[in-house]
Amino acid sequence: MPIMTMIQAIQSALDEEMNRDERVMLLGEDVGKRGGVFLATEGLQEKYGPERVIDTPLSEAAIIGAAVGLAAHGMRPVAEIQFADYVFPGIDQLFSQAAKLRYRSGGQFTAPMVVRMPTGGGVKGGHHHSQSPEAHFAHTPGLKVVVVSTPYDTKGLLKAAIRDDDPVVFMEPKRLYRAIKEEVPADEYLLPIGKAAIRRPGRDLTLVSYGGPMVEVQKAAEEMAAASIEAEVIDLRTVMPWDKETVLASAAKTGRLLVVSEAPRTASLASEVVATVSEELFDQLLAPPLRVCGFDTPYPLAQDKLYMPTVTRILNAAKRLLEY
Amino acid sequence: MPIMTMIQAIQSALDEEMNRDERVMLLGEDVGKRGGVFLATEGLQEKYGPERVIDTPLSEAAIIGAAVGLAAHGMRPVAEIQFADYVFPGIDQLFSQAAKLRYRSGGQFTAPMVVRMPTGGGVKGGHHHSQSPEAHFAHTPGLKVVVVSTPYDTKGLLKAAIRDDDPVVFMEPKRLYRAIKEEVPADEYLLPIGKAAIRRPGRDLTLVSYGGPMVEVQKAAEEMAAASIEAEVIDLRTVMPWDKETVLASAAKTGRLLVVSEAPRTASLASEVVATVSEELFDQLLAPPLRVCGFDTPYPLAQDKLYMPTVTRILNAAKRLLEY
Amino acid sequence: MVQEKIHFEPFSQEPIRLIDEQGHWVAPFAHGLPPETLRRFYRDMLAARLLDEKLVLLIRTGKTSFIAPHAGHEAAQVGIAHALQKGHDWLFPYYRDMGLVLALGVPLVEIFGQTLGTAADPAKARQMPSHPGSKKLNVFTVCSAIASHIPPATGAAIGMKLRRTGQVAVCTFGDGATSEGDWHAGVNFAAVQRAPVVFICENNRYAISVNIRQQTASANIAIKARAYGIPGYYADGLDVLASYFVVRWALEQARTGAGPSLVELVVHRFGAHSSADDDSRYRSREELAAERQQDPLLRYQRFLEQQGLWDAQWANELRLEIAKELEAALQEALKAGEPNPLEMFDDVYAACPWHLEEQRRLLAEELA
Amino acid sequence: MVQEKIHFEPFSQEPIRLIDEQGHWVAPFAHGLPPETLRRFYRDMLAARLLDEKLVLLIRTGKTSFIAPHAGHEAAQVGIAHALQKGHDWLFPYYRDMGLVLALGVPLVEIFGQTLGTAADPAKARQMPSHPGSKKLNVFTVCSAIASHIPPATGAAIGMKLRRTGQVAVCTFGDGATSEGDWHAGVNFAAVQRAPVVFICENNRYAISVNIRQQTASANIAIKARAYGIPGYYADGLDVLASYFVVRWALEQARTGAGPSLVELVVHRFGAHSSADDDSRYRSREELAAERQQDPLLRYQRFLEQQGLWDAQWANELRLEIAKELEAALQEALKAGEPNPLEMFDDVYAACPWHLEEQRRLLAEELA
Ligand SMILES: Cc1ncc(C[n+]2csc(CCOP(=O)(O)OP(=O)(O)O)c2C)c(N)n1
Ligand SMILES: Cc1ncc(C[n+]2csc(CCOP(=O)(O)OP(=O)(O)O)c2C)c(N)n1
Ligand SMILES: [Mg+2]
Ligand SMILES: [Mg+2]
Repeated sequence: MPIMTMIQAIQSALDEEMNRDERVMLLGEDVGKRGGVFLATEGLQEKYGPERVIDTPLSEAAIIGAAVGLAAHGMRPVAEIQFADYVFPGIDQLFSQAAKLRYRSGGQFTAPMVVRMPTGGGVKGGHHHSQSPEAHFAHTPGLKVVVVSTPYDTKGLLKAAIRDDDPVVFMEPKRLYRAIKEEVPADEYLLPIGKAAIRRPGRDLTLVSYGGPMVEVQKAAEEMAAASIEAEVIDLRTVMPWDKETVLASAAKTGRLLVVSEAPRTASLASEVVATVSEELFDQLLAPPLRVCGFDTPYPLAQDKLYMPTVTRILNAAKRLLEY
Repeated sequence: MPIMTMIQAIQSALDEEMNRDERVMLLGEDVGKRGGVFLATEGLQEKYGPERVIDTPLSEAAIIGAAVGLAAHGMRPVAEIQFADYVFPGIDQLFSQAAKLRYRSGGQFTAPMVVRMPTGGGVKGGHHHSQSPEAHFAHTPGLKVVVVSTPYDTKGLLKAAIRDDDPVVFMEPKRLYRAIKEEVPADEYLLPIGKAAIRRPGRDLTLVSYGGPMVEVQKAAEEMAAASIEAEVIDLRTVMPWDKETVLASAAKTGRLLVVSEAPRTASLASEVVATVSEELFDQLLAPPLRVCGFDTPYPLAQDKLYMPTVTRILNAAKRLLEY
Repeated sequence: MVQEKIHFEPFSQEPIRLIDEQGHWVAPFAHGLPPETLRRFYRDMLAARLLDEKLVLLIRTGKTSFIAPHAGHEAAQVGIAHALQKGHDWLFPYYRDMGLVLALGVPLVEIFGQTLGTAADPAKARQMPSHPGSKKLNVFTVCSAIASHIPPATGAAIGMKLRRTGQVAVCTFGDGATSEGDWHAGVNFAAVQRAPVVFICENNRYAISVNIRQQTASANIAIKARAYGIPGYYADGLDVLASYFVVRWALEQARTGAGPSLVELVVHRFGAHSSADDDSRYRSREELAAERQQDPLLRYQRFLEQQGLWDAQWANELRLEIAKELEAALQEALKAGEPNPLEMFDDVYAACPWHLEEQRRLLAEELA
Repeated sequence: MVQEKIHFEPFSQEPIRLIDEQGHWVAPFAHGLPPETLRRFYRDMLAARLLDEKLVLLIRTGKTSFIAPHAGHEAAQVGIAHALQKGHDWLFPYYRDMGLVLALGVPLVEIFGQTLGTAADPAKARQMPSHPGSKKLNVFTVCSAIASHIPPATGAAIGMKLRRTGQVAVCTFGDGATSEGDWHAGVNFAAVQRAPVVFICENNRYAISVNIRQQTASANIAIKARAYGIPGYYADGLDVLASYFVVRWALEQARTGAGPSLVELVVHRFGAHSSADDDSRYRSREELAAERQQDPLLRYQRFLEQQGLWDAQWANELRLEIAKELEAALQEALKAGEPNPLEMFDDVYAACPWHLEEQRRLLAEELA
């Protein structure tokens, strides 16, 4: 099996899907000749031509909005937003058009499209190349939201997203683009949207996370394991709809829940998971469910690493849970 | 003391502040000659002239963005977004410019501005005249977010928002614009941003809400009182920063928490309050903290009333809490 | 052949007009349209007007919650409807286009179903009145957010070009819409892609209360096309044949690969902005009265009279016939009854996820 | 008087040029500038170029994480800087404007502080390099989000008009920025308000890899002004005096109440888009080599030579002097050291709310 980075997994998924289905096409800033600023679409315009891989003008509204029209008309567009931070000039297209098209038309029109975007911090990107806006999408009915953390998942979930009949926001933690290499099948496989992965079984506490911080969460779990504390590590992978069943089963078993996310804490996905588990497992929790999140500040360049959940911060919170 | 509706309280606050401070000015769609589609700014252009009350072109980005520049240059603009649903075409101005200006400039530039918007459902507005987007704002560091529910609060908080040195999103539940009349001082008073109000003291359970659903929450509390159940009713009034102290004190006392909001449930303010209280009052809660929220669907016209938390739904949840 | 002669130059100083106020044909070419077609235009304009009156009545009697009157826009809307290939081309309309979607063939019962929010609305009564849509007729369901349908129209047109379907996307909007960023983004992208889309502004010179002079400092709307390197046609939207021929020309150009264009049809808004508006607050009754003198139906009636195609009896019969159709459709729409509240959870996604199942159950219990 | 003769017509077919490639003055008026001023322009252009080279070096040696080279834009940027009233007018720059903010007087130590993310950055090292700002000099801190500063520039200009301050807002951006919706929204609003703002496009014909032909189908950028009813000036941005005089003209017009204008300065981008870019992927080395022949410094040097204002020795001394200043400022910026991590929680709001206090404590514990 070939060894791939996340970027290669994206390329591979896009290539396979474009090859399989003529309706699949790409559009975004610099996705064509340049192959994207992270090279996720490298070589695809050469292979599939400038009609199926469109270098768009500099407008996220044009990109997302055109994808809605393309999808409604029968294509399967994959739009790229150059950085998740830049989705906001186009977010009305995502919220008012893409998310609500099926609903407002009573199912007559649909927008089967994918909006890919590099997300998260850790690359010295400052305010506008570091944000994690997934809560905005998850709070908006009509969108599905995937946040990947491994090359293998990336390929299987991106292919599934492209075939999904609903608009899917597909978030790729940019600091993981080339950080992890693993075996990824060269041939066809799909992973289900909405299913979490248990990255590590454990009985002492449950660590729920997704995307970029999975790295720190797994490091923290390893450190705990060295001290004979067995954390069960869950990677949500999809945050809307998130896999409540898997999370509840684990938290019911361990009685201790820590949710880790690098987005600002207030009204975040982490808040959602904690709120839900508190409501549903009230009697089975042995300690208060906790969150370790990004701080409620804009993303500061100077504190690029400290802003995100550190292994220390995760371990400190786990300790609080275990010693409760 | 004069009796005022919420609309009159807004007019009165704007008039007093414009009178007091030359820097205060208004801009938005139809705010001038027409006095706003809800007449919140009626008569103000006549009184203060078209330079201080600007009928803008149809662009929320122009409105919010110009307010940022006006504020940075020394004015105190109050921008009106005609419906909260229409903030999205201008949200990048709010998120990238207004919210982050102080931070990105290290405190050199600031954006002391208010963005007023009618919010919430219940007026047969369908998809785009019914939404409650406060979670998006609260999740964005740098913004303060007020959601009012009474004429008295409206005047005092709007005046405070105008004098605040940070950008404040000021949300007015449109179905309350003319639904409630109460005594509102004709003269100057300010209410602090960030402070909740205890609308009704009680010892059996804590009901936390804000904005539109305060009406249903108070009705539910009255019904409960008729059955000798004393609910403590808290109106957050400000959702960022929200008044944790008041909520924790009440929930610690009653041991039972129900948070009510008409925004979609996932990753909402209600999730935030429940998550925080679960973390901080784990041992003091007698029952799982619950949420009653808007459904995670686009806002449907046909189910205009059912979409929002009904008194029945609130009572059912309260019953679950009490019988736990 | 007539076709060969019909051709328009962009960026005229004065609006293109083919019929003058007195009903004279003032074009340098023959219209070449058969009498049935000319009379059909009249019928559709009359139906549009009577629909508008019926909607106003539904508001007055409290039977519906909202309307956006289209009286004054009929010539423009009927001209557009006939210029496109029904059911083949796509229409991306806005909320004031009830006359347009009617002329395009959206069944009256669906229109009233949507207006009344009954189960006769194919879109399940989820949006406010004045938000029609029809998959069958390629009418993209209206979205309230002004100008948000411009980039989707561009996208559909790119798809048409890519798949060589020979279709054109027609996208309508008001003058206010041209100020939105998404309008700019969508038109610009279409121009770069030479996508087959015709952008049509129904310029009634008001966006609710905001006069066009506060909306833009440009001389007119058509000239904005210069920013995108595409032709802009400035035409009299009170003249149904000017509307028809100019839009048809723009569609032909788009269909044969010449790319998008912007058409401005100058119209009047005879009513208030909507049933929630009181326009006496911002426009004088004199201005309005003067505009009402320029009724597009009257102008076209004069034209038909001069062609020997109009008489009072025919018009009266038409009027009665249409009135009957309207009433019948209204009753049918009413009969369909209220939609099932639990439908609220359908169509958020293709399949209902767990959290919506939970919420559906919660509501079902409450309603039980 | 010279002033009386200097006047530009908008919407020229060819870019306005005052100095030709050989350095000849080709304008129909005398420039009337004293030798010190002419030499000052050269100094500022040279300083801009040397700053660019220094920044490239900081990247090569891993001392900073990002730069957006401005080589090729110097004439335009220096022209702009001298056309506005420093410290009185406001500048709303974008990330490629380091030469402009330097010429405007932003201290080098602040520039390097920002570049290196040290405590010498008055903005506390919160943003990427190439994001300068200065309250003192009315330089609105750069925001990465393209075109997001256009509506704020309009707003500030409306404020200037309202308070009759006699100021003008100058807002710069690239060609790609003109496609964003916010660009359109901001320019349109300014035009309606006749606000004193000059919008300046530094058109280098690339937005990262996207060529201007994929960005817009309009003949040039200046013509987009027609959409807003304001003048659009199309000028050669490799010609420092064309840039200076055209921008000065636009500022005068704005200052005296004639409203906003759009100025297009056509420049080259000699470097890659940024230090994160590899432009050989999308533009040929031949194209680039041909552009490099048209170095704005060289053209201006030829002009000065013809005026008897340039000699190699003077230029060398200048070069050394500037290099010393650069190095001294760099060292000073380095000496300032790292900012305190707990500053992360400052400036989110005027006062720190409870949740940020909590988070600050959490981080303090972790760092302790
Ligand atoms: C994004 C957005 N902002 C504001 C509104 C509120 N609104 C509804 S109609 C309207 C005026 C539209 O005017 P115009 O485009 O000229 O169309 P007309 O109604 O005149 O036909 C406004 C401001 C909206 N629907 N969408
Ligand atoms: C809203 C937004 N979208 C995308 C980007 C990513 N991006 C940074 S620079 C750039 C190209 C800008 O080109 P142009 O405006 O021509 O300026 P230039 O860099 O050529 O000077 C892009 C797409 C961004 N910064 N902001
Ligand atoms: Mg209009
Ligand atoms: Mg450029």
